[in-house]
Amino acid sequence: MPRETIAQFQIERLEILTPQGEVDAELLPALSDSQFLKLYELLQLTRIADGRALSLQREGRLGTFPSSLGQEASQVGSAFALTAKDWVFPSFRELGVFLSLEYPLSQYYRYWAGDERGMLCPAEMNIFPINIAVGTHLLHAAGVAMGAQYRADPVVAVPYLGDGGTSKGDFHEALNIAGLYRLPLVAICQNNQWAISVSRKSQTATETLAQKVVAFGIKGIQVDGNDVLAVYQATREALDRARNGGGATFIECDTYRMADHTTADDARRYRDSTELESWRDRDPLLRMRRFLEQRGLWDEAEQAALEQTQQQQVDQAVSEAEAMPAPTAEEMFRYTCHELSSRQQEQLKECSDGSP
Amino acid sequence: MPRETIAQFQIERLEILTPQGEVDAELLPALSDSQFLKLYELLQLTRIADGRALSLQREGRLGTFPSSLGQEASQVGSAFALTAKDWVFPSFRELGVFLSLEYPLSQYYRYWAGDERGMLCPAEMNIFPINIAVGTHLLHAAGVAMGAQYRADPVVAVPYLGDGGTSKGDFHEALNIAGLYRLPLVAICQNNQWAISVSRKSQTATETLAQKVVAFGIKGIQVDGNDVLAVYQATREALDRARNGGGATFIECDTYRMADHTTADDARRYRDSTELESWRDRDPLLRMRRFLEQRGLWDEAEQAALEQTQQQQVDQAVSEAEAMPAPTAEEMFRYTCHELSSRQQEQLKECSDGSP
Amino acid sequence: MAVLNLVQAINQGLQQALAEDDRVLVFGEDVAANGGVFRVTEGLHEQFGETRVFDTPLAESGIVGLAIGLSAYGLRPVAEIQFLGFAYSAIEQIYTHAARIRTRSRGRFSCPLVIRTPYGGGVKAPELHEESSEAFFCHMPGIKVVVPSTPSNAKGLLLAAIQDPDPVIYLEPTRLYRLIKEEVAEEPYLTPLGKARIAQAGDQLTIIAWGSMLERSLRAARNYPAEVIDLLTLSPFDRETILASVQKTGRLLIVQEAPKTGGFGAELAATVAEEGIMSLRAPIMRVTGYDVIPPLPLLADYNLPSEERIVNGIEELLRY
Amino acid sequence: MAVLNLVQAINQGLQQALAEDDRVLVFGEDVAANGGVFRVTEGLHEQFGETRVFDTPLAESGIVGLAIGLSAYGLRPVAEIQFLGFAYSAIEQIYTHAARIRTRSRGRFSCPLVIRTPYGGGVKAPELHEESSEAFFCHMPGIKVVVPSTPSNAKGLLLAAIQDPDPVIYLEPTRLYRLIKEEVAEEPYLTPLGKARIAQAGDQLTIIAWGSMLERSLRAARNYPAEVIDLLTLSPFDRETILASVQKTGRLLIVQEAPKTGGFGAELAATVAEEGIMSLRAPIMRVTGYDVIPPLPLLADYNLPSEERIVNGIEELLRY
Ligand SMILES: Cc1ncc(C[n+]2csc(CCOP(=O)(O)OP(=O)(O)O)c2C)c(N)n1
Ligand SMILES: Cc1ncc(C[n+]2csc(CCOP(=O)(O)OP(=O)(O)O)c2C)c(N)n1
Ligand SMILES: [Mg+2]
Ligand SMILES: [Mg+2]
Repeated sequence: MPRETIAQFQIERLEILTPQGEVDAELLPALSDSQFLKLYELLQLTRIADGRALSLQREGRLGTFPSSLGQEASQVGSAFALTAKDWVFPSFRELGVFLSLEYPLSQYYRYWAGDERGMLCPAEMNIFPINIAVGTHLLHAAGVAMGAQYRADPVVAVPYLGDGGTSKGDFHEALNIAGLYRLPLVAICQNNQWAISVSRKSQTATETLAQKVVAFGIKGIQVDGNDVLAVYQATREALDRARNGGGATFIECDTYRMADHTTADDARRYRDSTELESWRDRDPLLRMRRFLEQRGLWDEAEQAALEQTQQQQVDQAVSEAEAMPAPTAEEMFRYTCHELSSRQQEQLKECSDGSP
Repeated sequence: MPRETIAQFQIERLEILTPQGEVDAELLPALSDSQFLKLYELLQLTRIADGRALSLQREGRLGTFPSSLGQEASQVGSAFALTAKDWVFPSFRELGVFLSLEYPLSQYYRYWAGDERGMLCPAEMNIFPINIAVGTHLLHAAGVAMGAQYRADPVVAVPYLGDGGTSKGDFHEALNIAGLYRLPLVAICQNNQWAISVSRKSQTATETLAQKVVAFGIKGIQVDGNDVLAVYQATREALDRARNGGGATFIECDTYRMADHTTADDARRYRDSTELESWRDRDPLLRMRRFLEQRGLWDEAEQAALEQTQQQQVDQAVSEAEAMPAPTAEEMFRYTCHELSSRQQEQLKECSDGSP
Repeated sequence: MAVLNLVQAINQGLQQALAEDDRVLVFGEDVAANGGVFRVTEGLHEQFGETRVFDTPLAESGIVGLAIGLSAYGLRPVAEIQFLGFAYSAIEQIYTHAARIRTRSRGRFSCPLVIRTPYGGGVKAPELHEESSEAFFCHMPGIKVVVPSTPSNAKGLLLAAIQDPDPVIYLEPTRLYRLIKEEVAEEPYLTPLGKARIAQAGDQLTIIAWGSMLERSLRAARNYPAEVIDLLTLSPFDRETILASVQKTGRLLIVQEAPKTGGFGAELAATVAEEGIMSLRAPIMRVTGYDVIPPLPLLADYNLPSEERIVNGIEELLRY
Repeated sequence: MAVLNLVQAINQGLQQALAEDDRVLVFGEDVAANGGVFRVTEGLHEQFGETRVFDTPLAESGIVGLAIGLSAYGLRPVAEIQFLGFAYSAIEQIYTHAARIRTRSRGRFSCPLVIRTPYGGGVKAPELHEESSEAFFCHMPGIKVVVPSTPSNAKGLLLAAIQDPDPVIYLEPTRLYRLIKEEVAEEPYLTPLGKARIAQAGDQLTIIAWGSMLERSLRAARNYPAEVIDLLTLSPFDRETILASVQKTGRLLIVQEAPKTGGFGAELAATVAEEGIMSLRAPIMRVTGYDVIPPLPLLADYNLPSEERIVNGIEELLRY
């Protein structure tokens, strides 16, 4: 018996809603009609708020902005499954997550206008500030998960990352730690097929991203990331498992970045428009809308009304964001440590006396 | 079809020689009797040179030293499969690799006596200096492998690491890169069950270490690391695959650290003597010796003669090591960059004028 | 009062912090059953159990990142990095995150964590076990850097670091671990961060040192009218004590074990050259490690500033 | 001679290095089809193909580690880190390995590699995109640090860095990428490492700056009798040029964009306080970024040394 198989692994993919909005009744997550409607509203709100950000950026009213276009289902479906006590660790492209958790949109805009105050998370929620250093924040989620485990606090730590983030060393260190201590952590990976101009295939040789966590002894699954119900369901199961001591899960949401990487990018330089076009049919909003229509929950008029309300909601957020007074030099110093050093005090004085 | 299996993986284990030294003739690697003998001699030499290092350390003639005791088959079996052109990236516990590649033992001792010159690798071999920062050197192997691939040079890069090394982020970044570019790289992991006092089970939740490379789309295999023939065979196959464009392999050698972590450690503080005892039967030298005896290639007298020769060989290396003149202050500066800065020149002058 | 060495004093500090506050957790490589490779955490695992004192995988970025999450959650992690030379892979976690989470979240989250690590030369250890790269951390706004020099300040500074609301790098001079013993008060006490200590009073020359070089500077200075300042906290450093001393003595010698160029001694020299130059009657002098990779044991004594080099520096400055 | 900006000059340098020497490889995130996020590598992938110019996974430690192996093998890797703020996770590879492999192997192996990365503020970019942490790398024996300030020295220094037998960190001041244009000689040429440049002659005050602050210092100094030194290489830095200038002018102003404490300006100040203090007739002054986390765009202008702050410094020093 010189060569014996000593371990075996499978990776599964979950799909619930077809692009036509059809679904096998048995697979439907246990959600009420109003919850289905809420999911759709959030998808729609994400898209509208995202589109507005892009116009604001073009008008010079926001800085560089990363669009969520096409990824709404991955963001909304996962965030909708969370409780208010769970801790969320966003990457930088999670507008839909922020909105689903009712983070003030005005603050989100403010952040992308170049103001740190946009990431001052309201006390009633636990959303870590946007993380720019790709892949490094999974460790913070592991730490919070360990804290919750220590306190027997039924909280799950939920980091978001992209396909690119799976290549970083910290991804490995974090999920190995999560596996080892059976931490209550659910990592949501939006595999949008691109890391700026680097395609998923140029990122790693693996067939799936979900299989990467075979390296950590945790559960990995791939879901159709444009299917909000599948994303919700997978997240829900993973959260339950985490809360019940079953350890961490990695969810690969198979989706697509329909926009440029950010407003500073021009994706036509490196990707084929046919690829982009091929994903239009799988639009996450359309699919959910068809589902609602087929259940008799939605029609043109309701759509028009929703769009109008949401536009107003977004207008309101923009006004609030732009009404905020400018941050002061003092704020640049105040949060370095809990108190200023004597040198910082002098610097603050010089700085406040001078321009700009 | 909501849940579909989209990928499957198996991990195999290879064993050839039983602890009694028996082997199914069909499994025997294609080696000549003199090669079998050579393998045994190298195992034996490693053990003797290792034991000598431990006594030298006790006498204050070497600094802290990490023993290879128990891991000889993993080291010799893998190194024996290499060609002189292959590049080797040792960790810090690979005496058997250095000896198999005919690195001067005197230099090896010199290094552990605290002299960098011990790692000045002779021109006819490509052994990178000992790497202390665990897990970080796999990237250098990836770089050399990529260089060889670029030059169509039939060289394989062979990094050695321990079970502890698999937890580092660089392990992940390196093997993902190796997988992506199909690099000619064979990583030899000596899973000796301990990383100082941290057991294999406290290092990671996975059943095997070999499965970790499912994350990179490369081949992983576990071998009985105390079976020199199995280690040789697995390495040989992996090298052939690498040279033929088949990409990288990760070999987990399942072995045991029979000694303390280093001479500065006392393993009785943290591990059970019964575990240690349970591994004595699987001694890699005994197993190979029994195999040779059963083939009529070896007897007591030959054993005695070999031990005597090797003791002399080791004596000789010790004398040579200790006959080296002390390094000079100038050598501390000379290798920082290819030439000294003006400040370094002044410093060297001050330093040479002063003590010690 | 018991007479303790540095290892024992830090151990006692950790023990008391764990006993007093259930938010304190101690972890790192080999800190549990093994009690740390220098035995600094000896007995803590037995006393406080696996949830309070535990081993981690071999992953330094992981250890620090974990501490960040734990501290943001509300706990008080005390993480050990086995040697400073292995902290380099954790620099991103330290500077990108621990240092910035308060700023990034405008105060909503913060990182009251301590990273303990043995550092410095003179112990005849393998490569990367004798680094003294404190300067990296002193150039990171948001990070505090503390270096004890005696058993009693080691304990007080450690307890202060654990209570501090900000991330603190606590560097333990390996050479001193068992070199100095002194009486250490049994009960817990705090030695405030940010304050230097006059280790020897004098009026002709100011010597600034920290960690293992303090011990050596004191030896070198014992027969000279030198004021020896033990910096204790490198970031934020005690400018006032330094400037007051230099104003009195008019001469400044900085003793630093790290490579000269870009070391923390440069900041001290620059500060005095900016704010105290008018009282100087001699050039500032740095006695430092050379601009080389810290050598293996056989060359190590050439590099670490010796008592003789410090004495030479003192004599040279006193000639002005 | 064509008039080029910094991006174009570096691009031309890379193009010529690739054309001249088949050992040169260019890689990093988004450097291939995308031509780099600032277009510095534009056209190179098309011209030299996938084996010479290629994208890597998102793994900065990996990128540097790969470059180490490639250079040890005998090639001349030019690796890009997309922004300096993402190089922190590569510090272990840089300092533990690239800096030491020559020392560790006693010269058998070495690392002739270049790490290019955009750095510095003033471009209204997201968090971690405006770091200026050059001081970390200047405290690493075995590592050279180069900062171009104009299109023509950018090209010459790049080609010199690629030919240099040691690891070079080549920091590209992002703010200057498209700000300055000048004539750049078409053929390849070398600007020697380790040599500063007198960017403006003067005899009453010495200003030392590098990168983006050089441009600003020149603006500030244009109506003053100030000698402006463009450092160009930070490690090893050109002590001789600095000391000679200070000897002449007797006053020293250092302009640094990084946080003040522990920045590279401290080393320059310390060096002059040690070796040139006798010629000073005023305190040394540093005009720097503050000791804060580099802020997001709305606060960024408070932090980056402004022309006004530099002018204030000049005026203050000239009053001595
Ligand atoms: C550590 C790090 N390296 C590089 C960058 C620059 N960068 C910003 S986003 C990005 C690609 C990220 O790809 P992915 O993780 O797939 O997320 P996506 O942008 O697709 O949402 C890169 C390289 C960064 N922010 N962090
Ligand atoms: C990055 C790093 N962290 C910590 C250490 C200290 N250390 C030296 S060996 C070791 C354990 C290594 O375990 P493993 O990789 O299994 O190798 P083994 O010692 O068993 O051969 C540790 C923690 C180190 N050398 N490098
Ligand atoms: Mg992506
Ligand atoms: Mg081991």
